[in-house]
Amino acid sequence: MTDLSIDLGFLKLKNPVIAASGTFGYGLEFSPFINLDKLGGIVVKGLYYSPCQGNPPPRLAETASGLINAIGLQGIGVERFSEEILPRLKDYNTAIIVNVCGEYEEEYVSVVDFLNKKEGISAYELNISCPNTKKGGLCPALSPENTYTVVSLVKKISLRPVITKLSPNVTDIVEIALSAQEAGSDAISLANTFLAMAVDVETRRPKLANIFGGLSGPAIKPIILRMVYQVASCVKIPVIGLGGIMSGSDALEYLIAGAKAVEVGTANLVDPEATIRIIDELEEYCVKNGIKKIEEIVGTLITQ
Amino acid sequence: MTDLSIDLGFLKLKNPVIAASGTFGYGLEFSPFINLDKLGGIVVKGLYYSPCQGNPPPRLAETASGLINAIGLQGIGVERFSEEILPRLKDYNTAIIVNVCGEYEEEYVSVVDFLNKKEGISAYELNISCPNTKKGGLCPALSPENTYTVVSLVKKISLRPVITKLSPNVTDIVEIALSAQEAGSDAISLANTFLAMAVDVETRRPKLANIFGGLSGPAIKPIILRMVYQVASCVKIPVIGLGGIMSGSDALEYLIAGAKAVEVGTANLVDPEATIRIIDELEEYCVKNGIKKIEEIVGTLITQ
Amino acid sequence: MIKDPQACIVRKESWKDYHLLSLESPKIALEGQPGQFIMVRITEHSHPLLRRPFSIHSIDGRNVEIFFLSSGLGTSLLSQKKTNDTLDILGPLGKGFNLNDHFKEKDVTIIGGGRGIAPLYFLAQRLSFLGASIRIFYGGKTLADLPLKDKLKKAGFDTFFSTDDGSFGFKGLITDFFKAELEIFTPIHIFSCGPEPMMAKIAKIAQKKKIPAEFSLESVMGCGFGACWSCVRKIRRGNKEEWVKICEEGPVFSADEIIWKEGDK
Amino acid sequence: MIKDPQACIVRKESWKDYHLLSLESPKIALEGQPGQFIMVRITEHSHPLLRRPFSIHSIDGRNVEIFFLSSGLGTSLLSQKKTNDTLDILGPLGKGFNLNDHFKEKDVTIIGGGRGIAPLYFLAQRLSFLGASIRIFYGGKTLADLPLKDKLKKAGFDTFFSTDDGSFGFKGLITDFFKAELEIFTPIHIFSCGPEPMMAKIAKIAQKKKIPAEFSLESVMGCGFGACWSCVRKIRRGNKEEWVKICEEGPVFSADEIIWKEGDK
Ligand SMILES: Cc1cc2nc3c(=O)[nH]c(=O)nc-3n(C[C@H](O)[C@H](O)[C@H](O)COP(=O)(O)OP(=O)(O)OC[C@H]3O[C@@H](n4cnc5c(N)ncnc54)[C@H](O)[C@@H]3O)c2cc1C
Ligand SMILES: Cc1cc2nc3c(=O)[nH]c(=O)nc-3n(C[C@H](O)[C@H](O)[C@H](O)COP(=O)(O)OP(=O)(O)OC[C@H]3O[C@@H](n4cnc5c(N)ncnc54)[C@H](O)[C@@H]3O)c2cc1C
Ligand SMILES: Cc1cc2nc3c(=O)[nH]c(=O)nc-3n(C[C@H](O)[C@H](O)[C@H](O)COP(=O)(O)O)c2cc1C
Ligand SMILES: Cc1cc2nc3c(=O)[nH]c(=O)nc-3n(C[C@H](O)[C@H](O)[C@H](O)COP(=O)(O)O)c2cc1C
Ligand code: FES
Ligand code: FES
Repeated sequence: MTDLSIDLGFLKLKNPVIAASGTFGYGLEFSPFINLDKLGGIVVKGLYYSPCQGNPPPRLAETASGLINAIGLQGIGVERFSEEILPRLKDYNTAIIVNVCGEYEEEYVSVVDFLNKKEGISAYELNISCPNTKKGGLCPALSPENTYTVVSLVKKISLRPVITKLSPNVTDIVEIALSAQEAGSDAISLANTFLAMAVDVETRRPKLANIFGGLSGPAIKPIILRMVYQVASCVKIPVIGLGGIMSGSDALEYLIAGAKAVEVGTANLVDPEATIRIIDELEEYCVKNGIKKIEEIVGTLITQ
Repeated sequence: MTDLSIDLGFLKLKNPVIAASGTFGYGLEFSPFINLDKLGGIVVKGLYYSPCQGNPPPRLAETASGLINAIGLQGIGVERFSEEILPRLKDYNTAIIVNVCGEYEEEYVSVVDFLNKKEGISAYELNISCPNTKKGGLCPALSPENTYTVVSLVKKISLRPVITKLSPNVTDIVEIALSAQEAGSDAISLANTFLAMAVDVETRRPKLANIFGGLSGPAIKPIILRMVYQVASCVKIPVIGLGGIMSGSDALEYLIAGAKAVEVGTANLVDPEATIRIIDELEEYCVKNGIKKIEEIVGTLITQ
Repeated sequence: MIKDPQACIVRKESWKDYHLLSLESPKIALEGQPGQFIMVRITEHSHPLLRRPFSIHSIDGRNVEIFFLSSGLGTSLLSQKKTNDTLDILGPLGKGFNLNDHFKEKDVTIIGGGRGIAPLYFLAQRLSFLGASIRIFYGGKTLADLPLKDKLKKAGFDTFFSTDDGSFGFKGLITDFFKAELEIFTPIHIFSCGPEPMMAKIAKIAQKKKIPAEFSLESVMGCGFGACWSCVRKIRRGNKEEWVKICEEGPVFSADEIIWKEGDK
Repeated sequence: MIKDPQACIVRKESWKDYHLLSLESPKIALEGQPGQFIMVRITEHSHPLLRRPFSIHSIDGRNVEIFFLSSGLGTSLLSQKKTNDTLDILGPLGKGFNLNDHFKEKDVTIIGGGRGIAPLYFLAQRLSFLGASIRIFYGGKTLADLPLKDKLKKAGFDTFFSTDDGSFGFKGLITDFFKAELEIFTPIHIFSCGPEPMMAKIAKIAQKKKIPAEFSLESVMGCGFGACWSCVRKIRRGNKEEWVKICEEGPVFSADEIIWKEGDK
């Protein structure tokens, strides 16, 4: 038997596989298909303080091995989340991480402040990197300064560990990651989606009502993997890798490149059992390769 | 009959389809397959002043709907190019564009200075955006200042129009494009490849000897298309779009988003007849939609 | 909601661009209701990435049938599958049509346009089982768009066919045919599926005549089971209008709830 | 170099993970030489994107045959193709083995490991046509890796089989078998294709015994026709070493030219 557990320092995970925000609903949507207890963790759908209506449809366009979404963070807000969802999530024995959104800097603080008082949350993931919010774009993760500001504001009041979710739409990802670390972030999740678009040549209209959306899925994996490798070699806090993970082998690429854990996004839509299958495939790989503890392979890329 | 010609101002093209640098050899490699006279233009393989050995193999890794390459600009240098290739390219009636590389700023100037004296070249494309050069990275296109420097140095001595090829690995593509425009660039080609990597989980080694390479192909189209749309709305000089174009429909997305012409890269490797097929498909579309002149559809995206 | 990774294609029928696949999937067959749908995985590889939604066209013992028009990459790949191939499917998903004893010995009308006929065959079977007296209007651009006409006739329904070009049945829009027939009879309920403009017109007629009507809507679906919020449509709920996930709360909605898209009046 | 977008699979043979496809492609069949290869498009969609290279295994009238091991995404998709499916292929590509009258009535030895046997069958046919006296060494991990053994025997070649596990023929590496046999005879030329370590060993033996030897190399190929510079290997040319495109100047090189990879000594 392989030990699949991962110690992030501030949080122990059963295994390195976490369901990514926005692709796993509030978690409960997947209980008909899989045993949620088996997951390393669940990041619930992004939450603003108040309920949010999101963008008009069409909100989704498929591209080659990818997916552009402009959901616009439609969601139920912190109050309904605490009342309707959190109590039900308590039944599951897995790390519950809340993806925290804000239209302005103080909103991140309000969300965290509100949730601080609620039980059943293991950590916050700061979504400072959504490329398609309704208001067209508070995206602090595009600059080291704004990243620093939001992360340090939240860290000041947070009673729980904070994971900062970065944007891949930047020239120098290492600089932003270092800035999140300096602001006290406990971990980094890398990355959110790429700002993208698609055109319907018959109607000559954008395929998304919002024109722009975020590209996810296998198409982006090679770029994010490169960023994870660059960042993991430079920061001291753990890096969680995500982008296009569909299989155990994809997850392994991230772990070997330096990620301590991974999140699985788009794959959940395609296959609601994806997370479980990936965990099984990780275990198989370890058994086959005589790896006793999966943490051993983190950051073991051989470059010489 | 549709008029497929495109007027870039400084250069008239028979049609908007140009073969992209590095994926079309020196042009002649494709003459067994297609009639080169039919092309809007050919950008030949990137040229340093001296011959360059490029990176060690493996130089290529396939990813989902994409391709990572780390050729490292292996090539024959300007002298052999002028002696062996240019004279043979003169037989073809299409725009010949030379992709100019440099390990340091002055090398761009030397290459252009040398080629200024040779006949049979329609324009230069400044490759200030290659993510995988041997020396690991002069990539002026990552900053507006460096972009400005290289472009204005070259413009000072160039006897031919200059197209600046930008990198997509940036936070704010519009800023870089404006800077190229300000430095006197006659056009912008957008974009080169994304810095990326892939890991072989069995050997735990990078799939490329160079670790990093440039991601091209259908996977990246949605991101570059967004950039082309953003840039075309802000600059006055023509924008040439490229990234993942495999079909007439892909090319049309770029044209509708604002590109005046397109380049076709990876598709040439998959199908040596790709450029011709794309031209045919553009014509079919125009006929079907009653478009008399293809220039009419440039930048006609309906956003309301 | 069941995931069946190995639903075997036990029967395939094709008419030019339209195809019917009968998938052996006993558990989904047991639970599926008219108006519900399944999500079909097209390939195990990454392109096309997403599953595609298809209404349950019929349930035949252990088999779930879908009927579709090959119109894009996904449906064209699906149309190339052969008998004995297996498909990975999820279902039954969504809420179906409102069926109850209320329809016994009553006149109900079903109106399908093009591939919109898909869910209506199953619906008609069930309504007929419930004792309703059924008229089916089935329209298409041309004769080739009415592949199910014989099957509907054979099943004993009262059928009304139209083609835009007059190559078969009434010449013109199915909505005009329906409107004309309404001079003669008044159903107690209308069920419909087809292009939006067609459904919008029917909704208008129904509301004018105060006939309750239900429609099966479409939208781009990322997951089909409520997780991604991509499939929303603006739906009227009392005085409020909200973006509602049609994969969960639909795809069937009543005329009062639906806000038709611009230009679909 | 010909592009044939519609080469029809006229025959298919399969042995567990090994497959043979016979493709009707008269023009390529007319020109193809032993050691040359074709590039096969796996799908018209975008994943897997690149064509895959396969040596010409044989030419049978109008048909070009390839023989391959299903070992990854592309070859596994290819193995699922059926008779009457068509494939988009480019060929013949590269430079093949050096064949001339010089081999008449002379002893030549051919050594193939695993799927490396693919180009060697065609080579043996031509050599035999040229009047050479041919010994074929064919090794694999286990019996299942020698699917062509009967075919080679039947064709009348002098055959020597080995398996690592001893399940068929000589037990051990084919190189050891070959080395042992060299006590008895000395060929005037060696041709080989297989795993790099195997070929490197053979090169060493050949150089020691001063027997000219040729090898068919592999590398990741983006295009197959010289346009992308992805397929380079370091090749010795006189005193110089250069990165050479093996799709154009190879895939066949002589022992003197090849610089074996680290660890392949
Ligand atoms: C609940 C529901 C039930 C359906 N039932 C049937 C049925 O029984 N028979 C049938 O023929 N069709 C049905 N459709 C429509 C069918 O799902 C689409 O025709 C199909 O997804 C198109 O896929 P494609 O890859 O061939 O087309 P493409 O145009 O290549 O698809 C591109 C993208 O657009 C999406 N898309 C395109 N058109 C539609 C659409 N109308 N609805 C949803 N997504 C779309 C696809 O999912 C994909 O993401 C149904 C749709 C829904 C929402
Ligand atoms: C000139 C030449 C002739 C060949 N002839 C034969 C033959 O006759 N029979 C046979 O079974 N195999 C042959 N091969 C090897 C065959 O091309 C590879 O096994 C095949 O490309 C693997 O593709 P895949 O998608 O199944 O594997 P994957 O591992 O999924 O491929 C991933 C990527 O790696 C590349 N790749 C992987 N292995 C190789 C390899 N060894 N050589 C080149 N590219 C590789 C693929 O092209 C692709 O880009 C030949 C290779 C070359 C270069
Ligand atoms: C439909 C959809 C909705 C998403 N919603 C959120 C969200 O609410 N918050 C967030 O931080 N990321 C969101 N994301 C981004 C994903 O969490 C993830 O970062 C991204 O999709 C890349 O991973 P993947 O390729 O595995 O999907 C969303 C992605 C998709 C596809
Ligand atoms: C094998 C290969 C070699 C390339 N070499 C060059 C080059 O020499 N100079 C350059 O400017 N771009 C080079 N590129 C980038 C392409 O010209 C193009 O910008 C990129 O591939 C995106 O377009 P595509 O998706 O159509 O391939 C190369 C790309 C590939 C795949
Ligand atoms: S399709 Fe995902 S929520 Fe409806
Ligand atoms: S494979 Fe492209 S140059 Fe050899």
